[in-house]
Amino acid sequence: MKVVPLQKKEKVLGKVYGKRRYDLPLNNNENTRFLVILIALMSFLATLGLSGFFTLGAMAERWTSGLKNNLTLEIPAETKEGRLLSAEEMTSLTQAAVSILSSYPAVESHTVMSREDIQKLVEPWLGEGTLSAAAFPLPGLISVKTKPGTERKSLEALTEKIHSAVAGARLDTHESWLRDVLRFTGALQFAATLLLATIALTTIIAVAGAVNARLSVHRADVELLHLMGATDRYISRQFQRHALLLGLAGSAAGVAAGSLGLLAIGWMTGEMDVNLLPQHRLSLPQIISTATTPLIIALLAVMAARQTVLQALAKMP
Amino acid sequence: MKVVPLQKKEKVLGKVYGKRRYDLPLNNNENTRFLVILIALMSFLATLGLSGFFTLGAMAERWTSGLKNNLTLEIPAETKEGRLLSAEEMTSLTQAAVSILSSYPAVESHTVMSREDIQKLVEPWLGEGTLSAAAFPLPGLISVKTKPGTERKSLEALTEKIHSAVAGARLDTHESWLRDVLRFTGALQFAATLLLATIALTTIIAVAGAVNARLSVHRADVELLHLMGATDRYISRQFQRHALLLGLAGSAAGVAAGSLGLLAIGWMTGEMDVNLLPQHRLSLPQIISTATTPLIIALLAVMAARQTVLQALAKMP
Amino acid sequence: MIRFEHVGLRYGIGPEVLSDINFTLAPGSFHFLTGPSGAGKTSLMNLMYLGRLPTRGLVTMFGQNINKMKREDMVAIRQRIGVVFQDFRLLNHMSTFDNVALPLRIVGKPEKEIQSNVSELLEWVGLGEHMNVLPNTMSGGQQQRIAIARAVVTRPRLLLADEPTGNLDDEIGERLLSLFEQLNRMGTTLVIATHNQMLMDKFPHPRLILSKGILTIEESKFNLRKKLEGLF
Amino acid sequence: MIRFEHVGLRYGIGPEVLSDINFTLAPGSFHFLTGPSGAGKTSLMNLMYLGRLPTRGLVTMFGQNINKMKREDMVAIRQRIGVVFQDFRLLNHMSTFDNVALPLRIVGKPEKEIQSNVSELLEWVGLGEHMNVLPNTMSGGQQQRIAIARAVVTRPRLLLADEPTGNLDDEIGERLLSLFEQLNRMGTTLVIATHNQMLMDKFPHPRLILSKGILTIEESKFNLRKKLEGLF
Ligand SMILES: Nc1ncnc2c1ncn2[C@@H]1O[C@H](COP(=O)(O)OP(=O)(O)OP(=O)(O)O)[C@@H](O)[C@H]1O
Ligand SMILES: Nc1ncnc2c1ncn2[C@@H]1O[C@H](COP(=O)(O)OP(=O)(O)OP(=O)(O)O)[C@@H](O)[C@H]1O
Ligand SMILES: [Mg+2]
Ligand SMILES: [Mg+2]
Repeated sequence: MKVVPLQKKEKVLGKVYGKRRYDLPLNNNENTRFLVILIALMSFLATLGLSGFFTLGAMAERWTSGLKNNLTLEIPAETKEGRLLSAEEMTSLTQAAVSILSSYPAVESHTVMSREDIQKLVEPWLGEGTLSAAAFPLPGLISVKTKPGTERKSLEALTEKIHSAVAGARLDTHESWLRDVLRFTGALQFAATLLLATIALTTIIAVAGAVNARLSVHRADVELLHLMGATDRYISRQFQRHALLLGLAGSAAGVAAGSLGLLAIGWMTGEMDVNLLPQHRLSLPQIISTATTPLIIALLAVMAARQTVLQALAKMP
Repeated sequence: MKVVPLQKKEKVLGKVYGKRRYDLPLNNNENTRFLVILIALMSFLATLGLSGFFTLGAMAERWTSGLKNNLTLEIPAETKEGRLLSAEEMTSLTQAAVSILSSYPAVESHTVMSREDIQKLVEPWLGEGTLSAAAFPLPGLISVKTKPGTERKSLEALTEKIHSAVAGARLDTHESWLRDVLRFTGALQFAATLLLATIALTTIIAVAGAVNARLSVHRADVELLHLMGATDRYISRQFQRHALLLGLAGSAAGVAAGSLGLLAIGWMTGEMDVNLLPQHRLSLPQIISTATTPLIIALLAVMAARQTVLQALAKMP
Repeated sequence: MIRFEHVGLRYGIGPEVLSDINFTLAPGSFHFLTGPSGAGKTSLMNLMYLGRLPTRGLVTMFGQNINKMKREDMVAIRQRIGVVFQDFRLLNHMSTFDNVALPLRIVGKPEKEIQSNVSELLEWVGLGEHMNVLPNTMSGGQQQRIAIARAVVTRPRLLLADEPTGNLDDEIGERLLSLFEQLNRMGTTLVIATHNQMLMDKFPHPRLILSKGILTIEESKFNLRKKLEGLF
Repeated sequence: MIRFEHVGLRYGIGPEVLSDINFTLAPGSFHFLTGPSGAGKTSLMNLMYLGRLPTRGLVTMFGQNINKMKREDMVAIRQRIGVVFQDFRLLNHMSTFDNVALPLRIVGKPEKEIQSNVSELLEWVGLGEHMNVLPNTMSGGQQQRIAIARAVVTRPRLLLADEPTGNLDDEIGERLLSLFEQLNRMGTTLVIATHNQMLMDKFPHPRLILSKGILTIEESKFNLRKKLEGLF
């Protein structure tokens, strides 16, 4: 990573933020470099962490959205005793189930699956065209879509209703699969959150630490300025400007590097089947939060600096 | 996080490492605290990152181990023209395929799947007992296990051989699914590696930065000791001891916190189905690398300190 | 200008360094401050430039009671005081010129005025050739002269100099004392802490003598001699 | 003991501060080093305590050629030299006692010996009550006395003191000079840089006079007077 040439940037930003040079040797110290790199590394991690967080959210959403409000109602092709049902019997049972579904308020829509639909469903497991020709009995499958926010209780009531009308019918809510996926992505998101929190903490501590170090190194000089009649604002402004520049330079570099890292990861996973990763990887909140990271970090830095300096000055009469 | 009381620890470790107190005010500076916290945070992240890396590796291993050397050979139940094959025809085709497989060197074992096996395969999609009763024709499925390290070329040759003997046979290598899973976990592992590298870099930079800062703050004092006739070893030893204590204290705290974090994540995912996460979450390499993290970080710190100090001293006559 | 009434000072929980100091300095006066090492000269100066507040007693500066003053008003007072610190306190990262220019920049003087004023003053103290040099590459005496230049560049109403000639040979020492005299004639009140008996003897200024926390004022022997001469 | 032959020194790309310095100091000798401010007294001392290497010429210390010396041997030589720096250079984070004890600790003296030696010396320079105090809470003169105590505590073979009385009143100044004389009588070679004419006049030691980068040696007027007295 290239270290941002601070001195030069300062000239530019100095014009914007206040034209005077430093009375304290804040800018030409070796430490500055380390702090900038540190902030850059943290911003880099923050970018990755943020992206990971959002991607995991989208993944969970995608994996479960297909299942969440979808049920499958299955009408077996044989009785409990093993007798095959005739086509007419199947049709009447299906009709009964459909009429219950149609009148049930929590059901948004339902579709009786055709032979072809079922064929598609088992294709990955049994191979193409397996069932197409033979006229053998298949279970009746009805795909059911419930209204968003439907409660488990309501589903249980539905199950009972159908059971009493259609013996042996099964309502598959995909629950165990859903639970697993949500737990898994939830754990990953928790890790990402931990990462982000750690990064924020590290940044604040690094900046506060650096300002504190500067201040203790230059305490005598700060006191001298104070004794010469410099106002508190005059002195703290110098530290604030310093912190602003460090924060901006470091975090901009870090976020840039982080975005490159994301591109690399994206490229690695880019040709993957869309089954696993969501397609829209840059959501609006993600873009906004990534773009504002440097600003937030710079702001944190400035506030830490201001607070530290004013506190120290307040101790002098 | 509680900051480790350095002064006290120093008394203990001072006895081990060398009994004299510091000639330079390395221990009672405010910065020390910040550096310890920083190292702790980095070790915390390193613990999580390491664990993530290993877990992902185990996950990929587990997800793919079942598929990697397994093929499925499918013999369709009907001809291209749609004519159903008789049971005899199926048997002879199966026999032909089996004899090829038996003589092929890359094939370790093969099993002709029974009706019940196939039933189990489609169960999650079509429901229990769907196919059990009806005596309708099913495709012939042969599960094939190849020797580890079998090349793609050899598989292609096998495919051709079977094609020529059994018209319409299909050899499913599960490749697309495998590729997806490996890409996905590979991308995550890449992210974890990035994280670990960033952490290592951050730690080195933070320590080198801190030692540099100390040194520039105390340059006059170091020069004074030098002029009084102190040897280079005498001076650098003080910085090394300081770095060792900081590194150990910080990273021990960080790894402890990281382990707690892992426990929390483990607890969150603990009740999950074993399908997604591997069961043996603490592998030996993981335990070793986690336990040695503090030592490595402390060593890094000591070396950074030593190098920095001796370099500065070499400039004085 | 300066008025101390029953002023006492102690550092932390230590003994009283100054106890019951009473004196008044008229505007435009010139005093030496002397006394044995450790008597409290620097401490007394510290009170005068508002570096510390007394632990007891009343300090009046420029007619205002320090104890009741607001923080902002102290800034204004400090800007009217020039100080030569015993240990110089130069900023080692900026040039001699910038060090001397600093008090002017703090009060926001135009850069043009600063350029000419500072250059002229540095020539005068014999550092014209060292303007762009960092203080820590200068000799002890040169640094002391920078410190003096920085203290007088604002033409302060009050000038406090702590041992300003400790590192200077007698010739330069006298030269700088004459600069102080000149400032005094233009209205600056001066207090100069020194151990240098010879120096004090050359100037007809009264002495504040500090000993065991108590201050006494003594007319200069120079003056006494003149008075005696007038008598006979 | 010390021998300079055609020694020159320049800082960075600046002008030569010292040019063609030639002198020899015999073991056990006592010299004052004087000259105007900025003449190079501190720089010359810097060469003598191996703080810098000359840019040209030959320096021989304790019979060894500095230019050809190994790093380890320099350490041994430095341990035999005591230095009073013009700006004291005390360690502000440790007590007066520890500051003075430091050179003894560096050479690994037993702690018991250190305790008694340091305490006694501090009593002698009038800082017995300030042993456990940090230097930056002390007056200028007190700090200077700590610096002197630290320089003499090892009974060095060579003692270099740069303006050791700049912050001291005449009484304490003379007291310390007598300490130096005592060391000298016990075999220590001394070089004392000072501007203080009065002080030099009181002691019968030759003077190294530095001016424009050149060193000349002048017998003390004190000695001359004695010689003259002897003549007539
Ligand atoms: N910051 C401080 N904290 C505690 N004690 C202090 C502090 N500054 C000075 N003292 C003590 O106050 C006393 C007076 O010190 P001060 O510096 O005022 O003396 P001084 O008259 O200027 O002496 P000198 O002539 O040696 O400079 C000394 O005993 C010193 O130890
Ligand atoms: N570190 C340095 N870098 C560059 N120039 C220096 C350095 N130290 C001293 N000088 C220059 O060398 C010259 C001699 O300085 P030095 O300190 O030796 O004089 P001095 O005789 O001790 O003066 P004083 O009596 O004022 O202490 C001065 O002009 C000074 O600017
Ligand atoms: Mg003083
Ligand atoms: Mg000097």
